[in-house]
Amino acid sequence: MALSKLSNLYRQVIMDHAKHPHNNHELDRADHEVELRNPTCGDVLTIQLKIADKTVIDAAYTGTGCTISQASASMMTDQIKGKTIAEVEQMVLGFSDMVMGKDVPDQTKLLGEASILQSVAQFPARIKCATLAWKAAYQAIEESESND
Amino acid sequence: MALSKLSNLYRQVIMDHAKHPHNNHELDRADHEVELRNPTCGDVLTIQLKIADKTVIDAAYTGTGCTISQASASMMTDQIKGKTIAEVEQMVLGFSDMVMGKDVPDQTKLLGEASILQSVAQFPARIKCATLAWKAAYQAIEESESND
Amino acid sequence: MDNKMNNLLNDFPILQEIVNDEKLVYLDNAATTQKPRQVLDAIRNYYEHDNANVHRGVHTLAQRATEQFEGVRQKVADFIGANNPQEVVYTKGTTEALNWIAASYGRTHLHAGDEIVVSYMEHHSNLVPWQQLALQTGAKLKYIGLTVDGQLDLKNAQQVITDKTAIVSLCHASNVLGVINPIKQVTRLAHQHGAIMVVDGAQAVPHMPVDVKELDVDFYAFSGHKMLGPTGCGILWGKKELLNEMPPLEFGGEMISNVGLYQTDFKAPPYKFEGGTQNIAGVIGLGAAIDYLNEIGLDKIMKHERRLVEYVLPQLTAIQGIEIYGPKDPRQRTGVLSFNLTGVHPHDLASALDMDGVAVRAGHHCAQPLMKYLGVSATARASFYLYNTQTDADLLIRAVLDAKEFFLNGSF
Amino acid sequence: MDNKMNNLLNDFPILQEIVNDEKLVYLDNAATTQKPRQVLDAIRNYYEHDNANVHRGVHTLAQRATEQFEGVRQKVADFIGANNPQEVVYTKGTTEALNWIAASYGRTHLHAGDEIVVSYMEHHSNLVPWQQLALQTGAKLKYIGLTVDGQLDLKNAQQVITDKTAIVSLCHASNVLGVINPIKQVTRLAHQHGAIMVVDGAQAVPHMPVDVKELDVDFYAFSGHKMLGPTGCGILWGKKELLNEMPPLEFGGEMISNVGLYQTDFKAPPYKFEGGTQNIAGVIGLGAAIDYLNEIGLDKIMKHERRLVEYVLPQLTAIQGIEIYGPKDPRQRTGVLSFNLTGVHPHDLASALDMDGVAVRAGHHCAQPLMKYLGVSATARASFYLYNTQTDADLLIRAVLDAKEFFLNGSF
Ligand SMILES: Cc1ncc(COP(=O)(O)O)c(C=O)c1O
Ligand SMILES: Cc1ncc(COP(=O)(O)O)c(C=O)c1O
Repeated sequence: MALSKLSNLYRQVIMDHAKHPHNNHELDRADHEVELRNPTCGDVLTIQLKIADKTVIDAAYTGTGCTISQASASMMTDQIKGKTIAEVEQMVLGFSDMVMGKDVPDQTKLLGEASILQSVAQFPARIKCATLAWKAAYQAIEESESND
Repeated sequence: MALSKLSNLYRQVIMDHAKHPHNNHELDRADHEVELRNPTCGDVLTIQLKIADKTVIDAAYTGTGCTISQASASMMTDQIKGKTIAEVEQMVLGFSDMVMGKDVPDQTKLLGEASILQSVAQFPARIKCATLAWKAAYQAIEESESND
Repeated sequence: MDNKMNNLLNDFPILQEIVNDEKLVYLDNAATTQKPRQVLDAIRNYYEHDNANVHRGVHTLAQRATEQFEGVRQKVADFIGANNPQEVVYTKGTTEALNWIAASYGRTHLHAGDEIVVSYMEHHSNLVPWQQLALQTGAKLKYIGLTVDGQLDLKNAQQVITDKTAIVSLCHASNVLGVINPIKQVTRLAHQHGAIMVVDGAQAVPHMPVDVKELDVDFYAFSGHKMLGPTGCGILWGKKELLNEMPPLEFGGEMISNVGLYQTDFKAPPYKFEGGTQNIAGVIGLGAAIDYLNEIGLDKIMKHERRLVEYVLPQLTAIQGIEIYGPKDPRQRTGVLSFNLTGVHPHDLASALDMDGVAVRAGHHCAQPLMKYLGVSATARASFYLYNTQTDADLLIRAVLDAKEFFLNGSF
Repeated sequence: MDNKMNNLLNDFPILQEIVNDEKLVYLDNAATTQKPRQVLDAIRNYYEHDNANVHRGVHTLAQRATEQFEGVRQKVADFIGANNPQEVVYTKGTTEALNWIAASYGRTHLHAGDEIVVSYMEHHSNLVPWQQLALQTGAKLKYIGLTVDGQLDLKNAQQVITDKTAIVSLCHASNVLGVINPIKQVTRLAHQHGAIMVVDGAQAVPHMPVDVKELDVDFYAFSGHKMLGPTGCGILWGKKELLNEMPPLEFGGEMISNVGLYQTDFKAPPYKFEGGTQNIAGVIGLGAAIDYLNEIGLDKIMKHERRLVEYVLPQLTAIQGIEIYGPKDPRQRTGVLSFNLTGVHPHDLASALDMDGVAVRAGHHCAQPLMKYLGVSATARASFYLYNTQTDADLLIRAVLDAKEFFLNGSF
């Protein structure tokens, strides 16, 4: 039946992340914090980062949202830890391109597990859910750079 | 040719009134004066009345306008002279009905020569031109009554 | 469903659309409705035979266009029981109409210390304009609370509305709770305290007979696109005395009477509000929508929606984990059903339903304060209209059950 | 006329309309243009296959509608040479766009003593909003004069625009004189004095290539219905920095980011200006109109209109008693021709032309100050567009001669 198409979007890995999200807590002494809102659905997501030597040394998030935004935040916080600011910026742009359906070179290498969210490209109404966490991280990093 | 249809609107009598309008001057010592504007074309018409014993004893107009509005003002000022206020009010309402294409009982008796403007009903874009003078007269009379 | 209701499906070709390999089940009517052929034909006919700019023209097409455009004013007036077509102002929609009341009537009549009263169930379009008016004038914005089953709390209204109240503005029907508000009673209350009554009728006019004279309200706003009409065209109705004393907000075009170099005189209402070329084809389409609705009858439409709600509400309620917002009694509500399924985010639910061809909305429905009041971040919303059938209701229930199975048991 | 221009007559069924027993000759394009099948099909297609409210929806139709609606922003940006689709704000039309600039940018940036500069040839829509702004802020409204043949007097502009000038607002092309204004030069002048440049492009965008970046203007406004598009939809384009700092004017719906009980955050431009459900089908129709115009090419359209003017202007001038307003040189003007016939009121002339099926406009053309400047109470106006032919021009001339005969010699 028609719902079988749903499993294109809601892969098992995505469902697992949404049900048992990683890094879903507050950081103590975060350097940077950005709260973003998906104005369509009212969901709010707060991303916190610790940055040292132009490298993300810790990342976490809080907030409510749908399966896609939760899983995306969970995967993203996993993937950006230990990456340099420049690398994270690349990742955010690559992720954004990917969910918009564009080809991203070395996608799996760049995004790791988060590349499974490529399926969102077929569900354009959900792109904003998938990108929310990544946009917040991007803003947090921009903040960190302008503070330098 | 098509212009022959025009003569339905521009009857000879109408053309004559427009070319040689009656009462087209200022009254000295008018009791009531109303300036109205056809906002579509910018034409301005000023109606002046002398009223005594609830009777219009003199009427005149000034201003520029198209054939229809000039002829209408000319005929109207002819027709309302000597009529009581109540009669003029009847005439204005009758004239308005007539050019909107409605049946008006005793039309010729009520409106005299002005009943030739019945043809305007077939040219709805020109109704406002035909009624301008009559509306102004109506307002002048209302003024006179509220002053009592 | 009687015969006329049955045949009308043919008038809406979009209802045959295939979406994600399934036949479309369109249950997003509170957002916008579909348009019957009759409306689309009216628009096309206008453009193919009569299109011209209105009012200003001497030539035949301009005259035809003007007659049709002005004719709709009378139709609208009759449709909502208004006295006078001159009280009918064309706008872009409900939002623009409500904003104009706030920005024109509000700014010229409100003073610091005056109070504006709304409710917790208002759409942002009937809330943010009043917030802004309050910020600009120093007036105070106050909220009427809701009862536990999502009705307007009339007792609370009696406390909130006082002699300080200058404006009360309420929705006639809620776009989230589906509840129908007791406008007549609140209007009486408002008038007793010398306040004017503004009504957001966006969710009422399409679904039930409305009579502004009988309700005795002062302003009433609604949108064409939610009542089978085209987008970009709505109505601001107001009592003549009030429209007369309101300054216009958009200047230019036909709304003037005389323009000098430094000063301008405006026409009388409704024209003084209608600056610039209006949505002429939109107005003519709205006229055709009103004809269509009248042909069927608002009574029948209301009954039809109520029967669907009576049919679907118990089935939806019976699904374990479903919470439904708003009154439980179908007679107190329109065909708008907002709900949540425990453990499933409404966005995920709506995506799942979409895979079954069932179009519902998920989110805050432009009613964030209500979401906070209900203690949720979002809801799913199915909203029915005259062309929806019991089969649509069945498909909704089946799709919700499928989605529940998918998300909660992971089986598919 | 080349082949593409020839075939396009088939796209406009209304041009076959019979009016007063004669084939319609539509020469009222400055008021509104006719719509090709392609535009009407786009609107109908949208309603029959994709109609839904935009932005807010998860379901498939909402997504399709949103993509089309947002896609037109890019089309518009490309069409007028703008950098960024986010600088394209949907409005009801030119009038609303200009009013928003005055009421939002104007009211937050102007102070008593500042000066606003317009010209004597402005349409009321680019005049009354500035008058009102002047009255509200204590700013002073000043006028640039015209040369004897109806061009903007650039020498006078250099005197009128000073360091006190905060805003200069001019039409790109006049709806009465047909003259094309030297926007680039005036913009340079305005910027030298620290003023911003606003352009009313209602009569330019449909008729010539326009590039806002090259002109370097700050705001640019135009209407869809004057460029083959539907009524009720126009564009406000503005530089991003300026749009950013402007407060919105219509509150509610999708323009918000977060609504609290007493305070609201707005989205970024263009969304913060677009309160309430927009004219979605209108926007999609405008997109189709732009496609249609691009397919032919604005260069070709401009040349076509110029050839018609070169053809008809000498013939019209040759009629004794005809006075024509605006530049005599066809290269300085669009296809708008305003004229008067001594001894015949323009209303009477237009009625006579209508009897021959020739649709022209008569009146003040929403430009009363210009009428006074020209010393007339009204003019007749014939305005050409891409679908008009030499035959149309011949029929205009013949109809004018007929009317002259009728009114001045009384023979028929
Ligand atoms: C030069 C000019 N500016 C502004 C307008 C107003 O346009 P709209 O009526 O579409 O708002 C017009 C059209 O009437 C015009 O010709
Ligand atoms: C209750 C209510 N009020 C106002 C509106 C705003 O209507 P529109 O978007 O047509 O201006 C809506 C529709 O979204 C609504 O449901």
